[in-house]
Amino acid sequence: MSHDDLSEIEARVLALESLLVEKGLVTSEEVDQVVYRFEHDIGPLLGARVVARAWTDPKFKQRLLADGSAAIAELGIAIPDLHLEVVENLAGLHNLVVCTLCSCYPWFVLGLPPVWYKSAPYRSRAVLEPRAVLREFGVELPESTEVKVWDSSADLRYLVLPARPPGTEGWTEEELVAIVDRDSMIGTALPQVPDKVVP
Amino acid sequence: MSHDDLSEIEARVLALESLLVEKGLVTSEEVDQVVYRFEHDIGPLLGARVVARAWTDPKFKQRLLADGSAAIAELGIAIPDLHLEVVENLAGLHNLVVCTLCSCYPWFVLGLPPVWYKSAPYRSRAVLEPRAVLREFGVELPESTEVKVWDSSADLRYLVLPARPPGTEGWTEEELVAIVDRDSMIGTALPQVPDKVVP
Amino acid sequence: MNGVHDLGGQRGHGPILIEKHEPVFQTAWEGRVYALMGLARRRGLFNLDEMRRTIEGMAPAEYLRASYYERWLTALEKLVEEKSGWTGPEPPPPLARAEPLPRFKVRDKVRARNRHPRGHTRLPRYARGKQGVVELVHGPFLLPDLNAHGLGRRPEPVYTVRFTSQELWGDDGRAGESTSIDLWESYLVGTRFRT
Amino acid sequence: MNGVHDLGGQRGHGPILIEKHEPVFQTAWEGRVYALMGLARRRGLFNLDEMRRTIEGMAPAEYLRASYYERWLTALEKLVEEKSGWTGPEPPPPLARAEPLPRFKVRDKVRARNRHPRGHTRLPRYARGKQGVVELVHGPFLLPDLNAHGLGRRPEPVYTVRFTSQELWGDDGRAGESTSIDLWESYLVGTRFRT
Repeated sequence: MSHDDLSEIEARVLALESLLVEKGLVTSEEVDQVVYRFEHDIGPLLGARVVARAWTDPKFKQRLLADGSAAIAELGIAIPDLHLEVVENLAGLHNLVVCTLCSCYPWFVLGLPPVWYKSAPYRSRAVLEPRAVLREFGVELPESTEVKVWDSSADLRYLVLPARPPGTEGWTEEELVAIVDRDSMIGTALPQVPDKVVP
Repeated sequence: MSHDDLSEIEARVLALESLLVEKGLVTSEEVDQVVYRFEHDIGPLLGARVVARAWTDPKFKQRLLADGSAAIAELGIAIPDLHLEVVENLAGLHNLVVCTLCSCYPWFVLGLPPVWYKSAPYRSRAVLEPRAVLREFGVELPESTEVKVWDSSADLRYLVLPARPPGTEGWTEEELVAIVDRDSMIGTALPQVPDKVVP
Repeated sequence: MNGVHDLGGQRGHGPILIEKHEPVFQTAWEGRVYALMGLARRRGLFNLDEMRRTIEGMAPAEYLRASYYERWLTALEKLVEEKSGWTGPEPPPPLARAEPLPRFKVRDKVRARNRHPRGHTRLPRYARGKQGVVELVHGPFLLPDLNAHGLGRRPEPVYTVRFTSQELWGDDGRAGESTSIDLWESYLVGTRFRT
Repeated sequence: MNGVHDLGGQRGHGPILIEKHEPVFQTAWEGRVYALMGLARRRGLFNLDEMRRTIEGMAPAEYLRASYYERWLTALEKLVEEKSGWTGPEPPPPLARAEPLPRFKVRDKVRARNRHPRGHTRLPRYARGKQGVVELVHGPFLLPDLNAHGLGRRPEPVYTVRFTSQELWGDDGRAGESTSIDLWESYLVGTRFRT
């Protein structure tokens, strides 16, 4: 691509990368590697594995709730400088995660946050009217369900442990992983059991 | 001016005016008249007259502080639907006017507000750090001076009655009018006595 | 509405740019927008609270980017569209109640309600939940929260309430500074004590 | 700083736009900006708090207009310029104090200070002056208010403090809703009573 073909913003990024390479701070290969990792290796599947393990192994779940960082290390997930706090949905209690000041997010178990999580509409309203926000995601909670919002303003990162849905009794860990989607670990969705796989 | 010469915004204004004229709500002559009035008749000179009168006529000042709207009506200034509240600077007390929510302003005595009065920097900080704001206007108040900010959020409009500066003893009302500038009636300036006219 | 227009107490908007001897209108179109807004309002197409509600309804980034009269233009276009079925001035609907007697008097201690309504309000966010002292009693004036949405013409007393800087800004408040805000009666609750 | 980035409790930003199956990066340059920010930070060019302080320093209209990674790009350009004299990683300056013992414990009632500092802070505006209950105790972590400005590395306990919706939003709060916020110890004052 010639320089003329670059948009202004692409040109700025290119200039910045060149400058940092020149300074010896980074190499372009390292940049490639980070991009590759986030596009291929680090994503919500990691979190889904954590959740499915917690659903099938009560002792792991206990350790996960007591010290999230240590528990996910057992699954090979490392999180330098941050602490994972796992919050559990219970009958009558729903958890929702937001970062009103920027967009803190447990990227080491969920990958990079979706655009809506970083957007002003979500950041502004999740703390003020969580039920209205949940409705926009199609989640309608009973009036009696308590809603706990976690505004992640420091070095803690929150992962919602959704309630294991009925109809999944006897499923294997691998089968369970498939129904834990990203939004259910942020709190903006509930795990769905697809009709076809219900016996 | 042909339509092609108009900027986008001018074209929008022209379209809007045409539409309102078509609807019979306004005539272009009325629009011309309003613009003319604000460019020629309604300006800070009106407020300066009010202030100079208050400086020279203690009974008028009393009436002005008690009921601003009624007092300025004596000078032929009418203010439909609004009320004028005059706040007096005293030794050890300084007043400053702002409208944080929009840009309410006593236009009937000061004309239309300057750009800075309507700007986010002034609206945001005048209530939080009035002394820092005053310093940006070159007004340094003694630490012992009390600062009262008036956030004009309803149908009251505030006019600051500055303290009559020393060195103006015996001046005529007309001479005093000349030293009352707009900012001194908002509270972001103090009336200055020019060196050359001091005896 | 808790919007970006509610600027009191913010920082980060840069220095105050003071232009000496600026013209009344920066461009000719500003004058026409100003006049059109005033005339359309006086002819009864909309009221002042509807005008403010419409300006505040702009997208936040656009509100902050736009110049003052650009906001007016955008709001006026929207109001004209909103009122496209307007057929002429009508007598205003009757008041929602008789002229009310003020509940508070000068020197009463009052607290601004902590409210976060979806609609228009003239209670600035920085004053909510804060305690102050009634300094002046005025009105009645129509409650903007209803009038802005065509929900009724409710006259209410308005109070100038004085809040100390320490009450408003806590650790960053300063002795000898205060802000007085004009607040409708339903924005306030009484406290037991007078000063 | 009380800036537009402090979005908690605002309205008027429109509906939440939910895109199904969005890519990790919307464009290739986003990926490079993300990686460059992370790498430059890990090499010691700046810390996370400096990064946030720089993003928050954008002009408010520009902050709201820009996409997430455009903000990162702007901040990264600014940080690189600010640190143009940087010659290589140095050992971080010593901590301002030994690891402190937490002053509060779980179930303590605390109040978030009403502070409006000129500099960076992680105490959101909607929580200031509000009372809550300590739910979790963590840390210590470096106080961002100093670290963001190169003013010192002060470790402090961090508390997850739970505020009821009624405490935060008053008349518009709702029973059965709460928000828990992670707050550094110096953002809090104790109250006499425990729950």
